[in-house]
Amino acid sequence: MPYELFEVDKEIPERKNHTYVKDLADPTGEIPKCNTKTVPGCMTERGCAFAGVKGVITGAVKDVVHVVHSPVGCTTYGCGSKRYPTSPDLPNGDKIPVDQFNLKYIMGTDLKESDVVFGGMKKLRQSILEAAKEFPFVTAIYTYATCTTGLIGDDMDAVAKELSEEIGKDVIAFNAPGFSGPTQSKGHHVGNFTLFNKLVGTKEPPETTPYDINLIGEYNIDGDLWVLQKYFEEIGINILSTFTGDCSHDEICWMHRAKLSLVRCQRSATYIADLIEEKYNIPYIKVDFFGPKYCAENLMAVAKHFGLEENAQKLIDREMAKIQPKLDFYREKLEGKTLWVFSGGPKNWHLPEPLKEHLGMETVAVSTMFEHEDGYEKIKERVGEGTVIVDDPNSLELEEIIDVYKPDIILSGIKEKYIAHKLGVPCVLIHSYENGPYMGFEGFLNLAQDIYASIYNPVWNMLEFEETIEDEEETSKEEVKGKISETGTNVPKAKEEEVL
Amino acid sequence: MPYELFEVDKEIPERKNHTYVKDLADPTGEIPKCNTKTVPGCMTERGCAFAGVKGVITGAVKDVVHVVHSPVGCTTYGCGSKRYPTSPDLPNGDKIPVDQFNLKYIMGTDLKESDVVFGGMKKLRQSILEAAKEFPFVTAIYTYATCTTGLIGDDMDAVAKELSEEIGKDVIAFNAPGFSGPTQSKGHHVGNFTLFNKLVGTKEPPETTPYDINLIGEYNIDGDLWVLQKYFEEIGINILSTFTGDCSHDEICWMHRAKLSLVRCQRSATYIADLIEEKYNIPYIKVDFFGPKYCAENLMAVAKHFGLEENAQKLIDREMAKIQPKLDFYREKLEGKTLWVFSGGPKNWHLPEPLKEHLGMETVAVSTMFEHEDGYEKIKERVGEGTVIVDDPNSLELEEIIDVYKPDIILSGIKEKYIAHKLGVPCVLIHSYENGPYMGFEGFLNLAQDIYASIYNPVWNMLEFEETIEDEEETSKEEVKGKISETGTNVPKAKEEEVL
Amino acid sequence: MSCANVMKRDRTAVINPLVTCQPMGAMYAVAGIRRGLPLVHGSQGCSTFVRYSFSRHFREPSEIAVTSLHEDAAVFGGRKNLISGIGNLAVRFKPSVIGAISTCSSEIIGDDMEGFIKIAKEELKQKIGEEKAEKIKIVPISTPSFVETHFKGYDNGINALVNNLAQDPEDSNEKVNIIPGIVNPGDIREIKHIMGLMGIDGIILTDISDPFDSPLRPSTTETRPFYPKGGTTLEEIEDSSNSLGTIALCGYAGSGALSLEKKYEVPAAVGPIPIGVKNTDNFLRNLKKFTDTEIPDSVLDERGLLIDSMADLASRYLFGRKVAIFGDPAISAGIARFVCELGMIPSVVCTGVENPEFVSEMKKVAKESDEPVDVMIGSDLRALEVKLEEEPVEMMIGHSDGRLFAKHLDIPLVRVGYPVYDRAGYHRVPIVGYNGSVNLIDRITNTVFDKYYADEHWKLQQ
Amino acid sequence: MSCANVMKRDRTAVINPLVTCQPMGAMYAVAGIRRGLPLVHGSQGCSTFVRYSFSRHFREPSEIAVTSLHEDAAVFGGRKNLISGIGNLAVRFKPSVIGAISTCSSEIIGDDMEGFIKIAKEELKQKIGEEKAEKIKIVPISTPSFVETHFKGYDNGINALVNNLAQDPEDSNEKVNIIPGIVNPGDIREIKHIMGLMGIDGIILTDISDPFDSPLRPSTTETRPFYPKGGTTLEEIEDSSNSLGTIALCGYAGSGALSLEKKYEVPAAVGPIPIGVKNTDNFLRNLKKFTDTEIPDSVLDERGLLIDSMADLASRYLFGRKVAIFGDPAISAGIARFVCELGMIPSVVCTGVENPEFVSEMKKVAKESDEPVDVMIGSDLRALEVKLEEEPVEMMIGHSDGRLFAKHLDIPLVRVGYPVYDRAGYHRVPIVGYNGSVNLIDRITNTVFDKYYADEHWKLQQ
Repeated sequence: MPYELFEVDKEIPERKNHTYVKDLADPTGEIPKCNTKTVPGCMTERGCAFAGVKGVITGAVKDVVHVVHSPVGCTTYGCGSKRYPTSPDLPNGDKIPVDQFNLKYIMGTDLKESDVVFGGMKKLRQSILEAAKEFPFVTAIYTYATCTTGLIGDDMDAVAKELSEEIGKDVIAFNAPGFSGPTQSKGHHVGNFTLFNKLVGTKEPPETTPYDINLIGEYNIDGDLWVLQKYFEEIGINILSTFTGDCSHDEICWMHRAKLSLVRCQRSATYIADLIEEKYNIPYIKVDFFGPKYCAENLMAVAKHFGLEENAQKLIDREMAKIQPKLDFYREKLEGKTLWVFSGGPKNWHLPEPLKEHLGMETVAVSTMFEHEDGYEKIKERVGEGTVIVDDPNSLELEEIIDVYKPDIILSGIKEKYIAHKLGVPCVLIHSYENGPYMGFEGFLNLAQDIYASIYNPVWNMLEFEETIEDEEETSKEEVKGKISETGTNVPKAKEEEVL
Repeated sequence: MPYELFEVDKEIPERKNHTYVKDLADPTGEIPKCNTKTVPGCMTERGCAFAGVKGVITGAVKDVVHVVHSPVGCTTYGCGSKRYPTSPDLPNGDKIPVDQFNLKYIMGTDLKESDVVFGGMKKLRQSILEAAKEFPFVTAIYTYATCTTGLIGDDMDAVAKELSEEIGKDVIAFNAPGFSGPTQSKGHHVGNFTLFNKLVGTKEPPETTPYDINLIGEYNIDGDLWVLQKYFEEIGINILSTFTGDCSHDEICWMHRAKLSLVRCQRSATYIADLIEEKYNIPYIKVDFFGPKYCAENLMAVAKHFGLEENAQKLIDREMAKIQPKLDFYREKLEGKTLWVFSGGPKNWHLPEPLKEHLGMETVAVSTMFEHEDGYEKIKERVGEGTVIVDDPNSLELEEIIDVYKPDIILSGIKEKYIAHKLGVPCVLIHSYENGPYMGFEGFLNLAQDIYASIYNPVWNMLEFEETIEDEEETSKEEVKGKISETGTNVPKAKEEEVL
Repeated sequence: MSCANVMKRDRTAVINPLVTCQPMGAMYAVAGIRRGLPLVHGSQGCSTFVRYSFSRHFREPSEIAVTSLHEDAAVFGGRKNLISGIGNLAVRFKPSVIGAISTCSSEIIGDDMEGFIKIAKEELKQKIGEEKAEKIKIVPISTPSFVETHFKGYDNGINALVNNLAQDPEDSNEKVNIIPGIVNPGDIREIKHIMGLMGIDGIILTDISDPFDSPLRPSTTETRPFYPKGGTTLEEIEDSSNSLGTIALCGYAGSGALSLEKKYEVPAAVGPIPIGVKNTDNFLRNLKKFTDTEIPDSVLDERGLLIDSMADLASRYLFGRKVAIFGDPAISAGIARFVCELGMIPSVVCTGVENPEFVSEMKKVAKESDEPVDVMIGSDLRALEVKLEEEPVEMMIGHSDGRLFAKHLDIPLVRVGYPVYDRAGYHRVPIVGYNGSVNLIDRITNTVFDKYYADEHWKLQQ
Repeated sequence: MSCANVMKRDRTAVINPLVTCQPMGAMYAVAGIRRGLPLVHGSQGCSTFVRYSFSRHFREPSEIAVTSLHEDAAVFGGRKNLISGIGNLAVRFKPSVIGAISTCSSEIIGDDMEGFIKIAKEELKQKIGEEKAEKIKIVPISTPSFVETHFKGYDNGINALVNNLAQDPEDSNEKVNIIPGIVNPGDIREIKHIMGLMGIDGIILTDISDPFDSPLRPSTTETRPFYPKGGTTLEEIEDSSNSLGTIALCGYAGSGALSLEKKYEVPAAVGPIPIGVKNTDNFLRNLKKFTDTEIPDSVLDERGLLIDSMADLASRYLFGRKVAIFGDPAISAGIARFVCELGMIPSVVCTGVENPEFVSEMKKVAKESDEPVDVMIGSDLRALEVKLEEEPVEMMIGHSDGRLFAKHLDIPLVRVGYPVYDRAGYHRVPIVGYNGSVNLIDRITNTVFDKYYADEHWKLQQ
């Protein structure tokens, strides 16, 4: 009986197949049903395909302006709300004249009723021209279909092509209207294919080295990329292109010149690694830098590819030594605490093992918004016996998981955070982090610190008013006695006694 | 009947002599009784002699530390609450390492009961030594008697003398305990005499010019001094010493080397000008820089003394031209408004004429906290027929003056400001200013602006809830019609009409 | 007295909008109902983006359902999704009201929401019985995303609720209906506080104050399903036709009030939002007019505290300072009038809407200003940025979306309204009423202190 | 669990004191009485400095009379000054209570205040008749400036009022006495709000909330003489012996409560000030104990809102941050405990007093802290500055006198308590009770946002 129907789902029994409890005896094929449409009327935590492409893939690019072809709402919601910081530096040595340009601006065609009736092509054209005029320093212009423009059928590729020539810069259309595909994952897919088809191979890098890599599926959430970048630099590996954290448009154009691709987020970006391998024969390896152990193993694997093991080992030894004391502290505090990871996808399998290995925490539940079969296979591999694996859980299931599996902490997104709090359970933001970066050696300490701070937030011991307590004064006087340092550090004993 | 007894004073008829209504027919000798003790139990606005010396005279010196020989209160209250900004520059080219040192720190001997019984000399000695250690960069240490130390009779001069030698810096004791004299004016007197006796003539300036002056009685309230300094520099006159705005201890020591003294605040600082004239034959002139006219006249008088009239005239012409348009604006707004000046002393005669001359305002009442006979003579000269002149008014009289003389605005201190507001009358701070400086040409604009902003504060038209008003919507629609610009500056007419 | 220069955006594209699309406003309206659930008939982004936006502003859960439209619905229509969505939601959540909210997709597809809802109701009766099914009200709210903005969506939402739920009038309930507009929990509480002091019972249409600011008390929290404390009950909405009058605080949110006036002769008063002295005075006069209640001393004393603050602070620290105000049209116009009352100059007032109520309010405000007021309509943050680069002001007043613009311009930003996600507690502190206005003058003055008195700190010593 | 390192100032001299002398506290106490007037028996500075200090903090008038001692009094005693001062004040101002407050001068001179007051009373009877004279209570308050600090002066003031004015007990009045300590108008109002929700009537001993924050309403302002609205009535103080209990919010202000307990068997509870969760819980338990009233849901919901804010904000933004707290011992200890509840570390707590209540409170707090707490007693701002130069913290919490120190240290200052003169409205925003604690967490968190997230602003996007 690896599949279970939540009590709250008795009216929607189709949810049973999405809820699997790990049983070591099961064959590998047994995983939750996934990547299918959500039951209507659920409080799903999923987003739409537009969110997948702009929010996840392209929003991290630092030197392009985005024109959302939509009524005003999608443009508003599309404004840089992911935590994708960028540096102003471009590959040619220039600097973008606006701080965090990718987070600051968003453009939209602001479609009205008449556009819906007569079509929005003219407005799109005009808006892209205005984009080029308003932000003359951008390298390219990206434009996005949305539900409205998907339904009215505007030929955005045509406009993009025409204007690329007129403006003299790449204008790229992304056709992932909100309704396409069951989740934002569809948007990742569209983003990968569009960027590959339109860009990769179209430009050459200013210089290359024998140690050039593409770092794919790393978006620099809260500075994650910058942590890895530092490691690679030290080892002697050169990140030629990132896809797409803190990257420039041009970097994507010359991804075909790397010697190796690494795929960090394997849900959202394996597509382009495959395409590049297929077309340009550039091999890729899947990597994982969450937690010291994975980070060490994967750095070493990459280093090995380039014969740089010695450098890697030096770095790993040093970093491990640096973090060990704090790691010990957190382990002492967190050993045996239980958790539930509810991520977009891959963090379900990135996190359980390191949290167990380094902090002694037990994962009792995992769930994703948009993972596919391959991901669930990995998840299943990495969680322990009895852990529940849920695909696309909705709000009511969320309550039931808390009731039944009683996690000490939940790692999830902001939509879940506050309801968890209302039910008395701490919650750490895992899509965008609390106080990241979370990747790499020191990043894992940040994660541990945030988990520690959340579980040990004194508030959880004060949730309800207590009508009576033991005589606080008396108790504390007794207890305190032994704890107070007999002499203050800066004060002669005589003086202190005078006061006591 | 130039003397009047306020209705609220019927129980303290001795107040009659303090209240004089100007009558042109009167002989000059007729002025309010002044510089006498306040009737006990009054809500007097007066302070004490300690406030007079530390708060007014010495608190502006930038490179000395003050040790108040008192229970903790006088020290707390003595902390830089006057608006005496200072620059860090010292005459020898050094800089004080603490921003606004004179405003930041205060020291005190923190006297306890046992000190009252056994005397505070030991603590004073120890505290001064600590002052020298804590702030090694100061040029001198000033120490102050207070009620407690005045009454227990500590010989502060002896301690100061002994420690001057021990420390190798001037240690100066000021003997103006709070109870001495009827007002803070006693403290000014003590400050002048102490500084003259102990310092003037003890050091020589690094260099002198034929155009050196002492600017006496100018404390740089809100930057007043810096306005005047700019003028003098341009004219070619060198301020060798100020007494005591933004001044260094050493400047006071070489005041005997100036060619001329100017006395700005003639209540608090004529003493030292007299003493310097007497001992060193340095003449002084009394000056007044409030309001463009006085400012021009007095700059010219000083310039004339040095044969620099041409420079002065150039400056005056330029500055007058610069301020005239704004002056015209304020005059248009303020003509005919009535005011009451309640100052420490001299602003009673500084302000009525310029406010009349330049802004058309009528002074209906003046009053001071601590003016003497000579000051009241000047006041009487400069106010108009029927203006009431009150010495040391108390709170009840304040209410009655408002009721009877109905000033449109009051210029006074913070203790009076909020009660004036409660009675529905605006009030501008005139001891420490609202948004100074108020001196000189541009300073007068600041004063005018503050008076204008206070009288025209829209709040005065909304003091009470109105149960019914004329149909606001209708009225406004009508009225607005003519006022709306027919076309917005940036918008084509067609577009605007579309909206209206 | 001065004049209003009305100017529209001179670009086709919008750059950093000051508005969003209609459905968000309707979700806001439905969220204020006790056990009320918004059901968005559209793509998942249409609910998720809004839940995200609500959660980061209020730091609270926000439960919004969606019918999850996909390609098949684009081709065959969303009938199945809406009907099954309503069914699942009703059975699993047992709500009092489901607000079925349309989107661009469902409007373009041409779904007959009213028809589908009828079918859904029938199916529901089959499933859970007539009595239980009758208790769950399903209200269709048409909010095409490509028409106007979320303010209109709010207006449409409230209007739909009133039109569908208010019952035929019986005896007067001696209450006053309040339509708050898209304001914060603290604002609604302040309105209730004022009415409480006057002894007037109110029906808030609808009341997000508790749902979006609810206690963490596991012992009393309703779960399975989780519902936050509070909100307007269905019975109150039904009863709204029996009230003495309706006050819509915001100019854009008057349709529900006018419907009640037209259908049930409940007199309506629409705007201006009670920010500042005159607007709050006006609100009180409306309350008085509807209820014939005298304004008590307790309220007038609170007024007096505002007046006192204005006397003490305005002329010295604020007079003549130029301000740019942006965001919500009602709040912006209210604040613009208040800053005039403080002697400040609302040099630029910028909003993403073009509605005539706003323009007419701003003309009135401009008349009270000492200097010309630039009124930017149908505009956006980028246009405001360009404007302020050319003609700087000393302070910006608006929501958090302006934070990077304020930073770039080096103009301090006083945060108000929705959304404010980069500061804590702002949803709880009212800016309406006399008390709210005191908060606002404090916030403005302290910003001036912080920004403009740092180097001349001695000016603040007294 | 951690320990408290208690350290005293290691200098003889005080540099930038954190306290002032006793008379100020007594003036504060008397100012909270309806038509109550402080009469300082001392030099003019003794009243003027305090009026100045009150006015700049509250932005309100502060009417304090003085006997204007001069050289002659130093020689011959202040008898004439005090007697004529009382007479003039009584006749011209018709107060309900005159608090005759001694100073260093009058104490050193050795004036027999009680004796002089008897004579003054006799003279007053002659002047205005016995009946009128009896209505004006004259209370001697001994506050030698060279003993302890203004906190003791407050305690002495309240104690003298209670001892001189409380009448022999009659039937229970079913009220609870509250001695607030030197807190702000907003704090007292919050205490009254909590008691209101619990349905408990209180007698505030004494209530400066309205006198120091009164409306500007000329039509209702009492003039000739001006008296502000509100304050505790003489009758209430007289009635305080009939109350169910007395709660002194601040540890330093318990003498009046203990007097009522000793003389009239009114049970007393002294401190800790209800800042933060546990201290406010404790306050409620005291109220419950005295009145046998259940804590209503309305109060527990306000508690739940605080808990909610702490859950949402503390671990993410505040946890582990080091704080220095200075000023009032009761408020500092209360805030120290609250910051522990937030997971912050009260690394340094610095006050100018040495009283044992504070030390014992701080030991309790230190036990709840994750790291050692340095408790500086009898200390001053300069000592704090030197300490923080060596061991920096991320935030200072205290009053405005620390502003230049915070500026020099480049540590943000969260302003609380008295005096705060370089910001607007702080006297009106409570920091006590659950609501006050919410305000405090907001103020702390927003300071963190402002100071520590400016460059990494994206971390605040959600």
